[in-house]
Amino acid sequence: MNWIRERANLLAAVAVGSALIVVIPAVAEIYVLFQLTLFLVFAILALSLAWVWGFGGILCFGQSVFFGLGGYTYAIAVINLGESTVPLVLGILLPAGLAGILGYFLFWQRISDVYLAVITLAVSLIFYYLTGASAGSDYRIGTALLGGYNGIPSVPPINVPGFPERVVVYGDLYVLTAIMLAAVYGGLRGLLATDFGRVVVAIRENEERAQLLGYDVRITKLAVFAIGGAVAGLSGVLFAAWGSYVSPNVFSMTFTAQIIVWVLVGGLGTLSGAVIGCVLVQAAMTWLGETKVADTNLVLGAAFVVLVLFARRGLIPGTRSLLAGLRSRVRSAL
Amino acid sequence: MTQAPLLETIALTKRFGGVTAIDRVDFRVDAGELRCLIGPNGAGKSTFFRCLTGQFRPTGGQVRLSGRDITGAATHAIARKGVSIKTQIPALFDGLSVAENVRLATRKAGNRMARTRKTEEILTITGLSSHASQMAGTLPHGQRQWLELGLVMAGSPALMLLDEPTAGMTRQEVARTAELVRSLAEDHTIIAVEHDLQFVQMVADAVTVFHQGQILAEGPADAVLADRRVREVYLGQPPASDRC
Amino acid sequence: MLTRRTFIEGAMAASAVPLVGLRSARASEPIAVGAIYDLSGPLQGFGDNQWRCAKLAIDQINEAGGLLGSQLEVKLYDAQSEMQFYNQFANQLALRDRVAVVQGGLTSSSREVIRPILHRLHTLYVYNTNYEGGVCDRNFFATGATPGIYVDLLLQAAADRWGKRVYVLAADYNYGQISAQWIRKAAQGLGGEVVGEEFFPLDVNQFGATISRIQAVEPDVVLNVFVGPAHEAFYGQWASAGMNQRIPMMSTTFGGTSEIVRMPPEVVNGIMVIGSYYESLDNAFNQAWLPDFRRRYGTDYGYLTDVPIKDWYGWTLWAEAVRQAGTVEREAVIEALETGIGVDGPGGPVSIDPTTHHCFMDTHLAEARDGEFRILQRYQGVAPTNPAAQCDLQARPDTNTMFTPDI
Amino acid sequence: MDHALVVGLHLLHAMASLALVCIGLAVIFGMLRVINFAHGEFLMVGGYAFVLAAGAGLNLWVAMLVVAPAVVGALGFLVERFIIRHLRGDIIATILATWGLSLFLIGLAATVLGYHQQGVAPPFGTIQIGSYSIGNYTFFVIAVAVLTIVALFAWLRWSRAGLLVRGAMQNPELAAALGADTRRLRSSTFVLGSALSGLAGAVLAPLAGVLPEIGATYVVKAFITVISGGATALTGTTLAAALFGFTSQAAAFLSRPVVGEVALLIVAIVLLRLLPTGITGRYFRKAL
Repeated sequence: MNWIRERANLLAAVAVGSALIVVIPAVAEIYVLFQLTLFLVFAILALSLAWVWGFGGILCFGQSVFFGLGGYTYAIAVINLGESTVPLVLGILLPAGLAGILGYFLFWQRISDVYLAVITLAVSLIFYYLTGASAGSDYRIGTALLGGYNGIPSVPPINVPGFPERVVVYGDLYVLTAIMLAAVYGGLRGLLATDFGRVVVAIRENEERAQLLGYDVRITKLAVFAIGGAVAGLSGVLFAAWGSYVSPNVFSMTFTAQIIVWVLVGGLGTLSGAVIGCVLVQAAMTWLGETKVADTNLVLGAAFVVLVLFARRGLIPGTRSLLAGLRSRVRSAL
Repeated sequence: MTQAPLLETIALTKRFGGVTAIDRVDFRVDAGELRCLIGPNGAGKSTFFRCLTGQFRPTGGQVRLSGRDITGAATHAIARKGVSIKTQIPALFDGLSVAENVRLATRKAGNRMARTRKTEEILTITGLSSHASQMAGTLPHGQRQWLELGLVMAGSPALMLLDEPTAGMTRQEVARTAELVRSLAEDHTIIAVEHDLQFVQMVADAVTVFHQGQILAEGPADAVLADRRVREVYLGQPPASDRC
Repeated sequence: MLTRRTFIEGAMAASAVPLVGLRSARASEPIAVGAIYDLSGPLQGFGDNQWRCAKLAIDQINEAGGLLGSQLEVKLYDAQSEMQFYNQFANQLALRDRVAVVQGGLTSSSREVIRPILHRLHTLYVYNTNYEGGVCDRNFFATGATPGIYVDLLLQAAADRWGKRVYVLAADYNYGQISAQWIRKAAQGLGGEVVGEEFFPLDVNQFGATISRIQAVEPDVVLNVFVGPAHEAFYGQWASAGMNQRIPMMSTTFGGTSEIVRMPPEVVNGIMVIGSYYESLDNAFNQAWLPDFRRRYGTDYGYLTDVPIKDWYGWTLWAEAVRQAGTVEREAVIEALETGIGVDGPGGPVSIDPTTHHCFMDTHLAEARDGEFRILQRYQGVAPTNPAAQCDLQARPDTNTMFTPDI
Repeated sequence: MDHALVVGLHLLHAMASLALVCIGLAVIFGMLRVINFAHGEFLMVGGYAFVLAAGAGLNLWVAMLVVAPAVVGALGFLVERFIIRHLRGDIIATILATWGLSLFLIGLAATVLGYHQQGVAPPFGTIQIGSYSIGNYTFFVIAVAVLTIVALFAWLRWSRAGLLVRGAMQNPELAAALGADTRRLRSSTFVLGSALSGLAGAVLAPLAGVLPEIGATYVVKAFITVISGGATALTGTTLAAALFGFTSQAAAFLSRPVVGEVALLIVAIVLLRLLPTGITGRYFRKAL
């Protein structure tokens, strides 16, 4: 029974994955792909928080730090180097490294939930102010002007490694992003199935018991956090490449809260929920921006309140329990 | 000079603000012993345990394991040195299955195969094989106690600390637990905190009585339980076996 | 770098040009045009009136029979004050809606997000906001003023009235930084001096330290280049310390979001500003235009100054160019605009400078007085700044860059 | 000398403003453990209530000290009754719901009130200190902050309701067992916190103006301050507000404003690293 269900889940994941990577780019128009690319970029970011918070139990209010750092690193490096391979790798490694340092700072002193949230939020805002204060020609790294609140415009796109002139844009960028999303999703799933993954979940479930069994909670959390940082960094790189710009807005409170909302809407403690929550919220915002039915804030705000009151645990867990309820009702009726 | 005891505390002290929970306790347990700690609520038994596992950082004094100072070491480091504890209220990974819970405790067993074997072995011993894929959070109380005992066993620890292993169990379950603990004592060193004096009599070689953060009496079970001061301390307390 | 850019542009041109280029304005079929404004989020205060002015221009065109016999059909997007939406919607306008022109955007970052996209996708872009200046791109036209002109005129007016020792308060923002450089240059030119200069992050709203520093320095005049709602807190704190009675205040940005009607007169009276449009202008065009605006939108819109009004000019200028070209095809419209085309409007006549793709326009010195701007002086046909003739799109039409003025 | 005095006053004012911004949150988060992301919007509503009431011709002080707290208190009552209560302390649900509420209130203000509400000028004149002048309103802000904090202390310490609130904070079950209506207690505490936010929003409005998005300027600082304060909400928040207000204003005096903002955040981070349970986690344990 269980075995079948696991197989079914795997099959479903493969089906969704191949639809994303193969079918959609074949049928969708270029501007639709362009828009979907952003959703998928954000979905990767949502996955990073879903992993760090939903599985690692780390309430991080500064996931945008790693996203933004990834974007800035990529932008600065690619403007200087003119070839995107090294910048892409740097854009993943640097955020992971920062997450490592921050993690050492946080986890080696037992800092509890809300305090951790505040510290990560504060770090994010420090980045916001510092990048914001970089207007003017004095602030440059190599040939890249930081640009203050305006950010860095005209960031070159990703290219095929070794071929700076073969750029990955529009449809190609979509496919690349979809593959990355699938890889991150599959990678995190795979990681959760290993003994390391079990320890991660065990720590979330009962930190003290895990310690009493001899697991070093600090180093495990550090690893979780660094992996989350790397994934967020990747998302940031793709974001900068997608929009050809990056600005301090990515470090702002609004953006950082948005990531939390994606994860919560989908349901904390699931990976697929983060992806679905993110795509739904972003699609709703885009739709409101196009149709202007009503003030975006008004509609979205009301929707969140209603969602919480009627599907407390988020959409995916909510749907799951709804389905389970239906199934048992059907079964008992039979 | 004989070999160092497996566990030794020297003037171990723990204060919370103005309250002294553990007051200069000198305590030793030799390898292979099964020792029971008794004493009224608030005597400092659980705090003492928490100082041993590193969950509390002692205010003063020393904890030595096989002669090596482990005072103030991190909990996981002490656990890796072979100290394992069953806590008063079973601490489990509620969102994981019974089998996963046990598997997590088998980190010392070696490779994947060995861990799987060990997991199955423990599930059999604790009689939880049929619940292997059930979520630990959905187990009834008695089985939670057994599962946690299973976690402790799975690590093959040098020293087992059992904090009220029979709390909330039926008479029958207590007898089974006593049997299990006795069989474990054959190749483990065990310190158990217990209120149930019948259980203590069933299993213990020696008993240490805690009172107001200090050791009140220590010695063979029968002798200590017959001690007048010990009876006074317990006076007014209903026998633990009737408490639930 | 060069090879890469040419490649991208080549690739884009190959896919996009035929689609966009083939669009012809057959009669009866509406002409699609694109607008992106911030109609929600922190910039809504700007965006609402920008869109009102834009819509007024479009409606007036349509009511007068449309362009080349066709009605304009505007595709409006609300960017929600978020850069990512500018990116999304600019692509959508060019690739899906295939509009003849895109107008809109407010902040420099939004412009720098849109501009390269539309350049690549060969869709004309008109930007209608005052900004720091320097954009030089054949596909791009700007109706906004740049700070070089404004600060020159303001400091001259200050020198005539109060003196030449100026204290500068600016947003820590490209616009603020570049404005501050212009101010230094202008002060030097007048034989004056910048006696203090402070930059504020966009969300700072505590100015106590600054105000007491100004009190210690006692400048002849304070010139601010504030941006955004948090900085508005300054005026209340300035007045609360009694400074509005002591040291004159000038601003290149005050008024853009109806501050004049939102803030109590006793706080803002006397602030000297500069801009191409104020509701109190008494030219004949405005006498008819403003009532028309109010008839359509009521009186609940706040107060119009030159930021939203430029959107009216932008659309009207483009329409005029289309009429002259006889087509909405991009190349022909650019050429028509480059003839130095001009229109009359509520702020006076405005015409395109073919060299920079910026505008000649009338500029007015005004003073806040009891919920209204009192016009003090008019400067006719002020030319856009173009230091050292950096930008010359007639001589070098392939330029596509943003110059930082060498001040 | 004049300069030192003026600097001192500005420092005091910065501390007082921060304390005002935080005080309502200190009650709602500190005492009820409700993470209210809409806190900034409660301040915003307070500011609008004041400005609209004053604009309608009501006496300035009635509008500021009565109407604004009453309106936001009523808003708080509705929010507690129809949202917070149903979440039963679920932190994650509360974050999402109050975040939604925050967006909703911003959208509502933007739609209904728009961006063109006329503000109110700071009343009172100025006083002259040497070559410096300072608005008397500065003193008023400091006074309101001090009085509010003192009143709240006194209420918690000496009134029966205060005792109940403290009891319920420590142990809700026990308080319920002792006959306290904890549900009503929670509701009225929430209303109190909301009303204080309303008051703060109104008092700060003449200096900060009112706009739908004004809340965003406050909410982050408020959270950082209250949480850094630690377990004992009122003492902790007061101390943290004093420390942070002082740091950021002093840094702004010595350097640029951006340094002030960053200094506040760095002090908060270092503080939480050194005292991982907040200022009052280790010291002032017996305080309120």
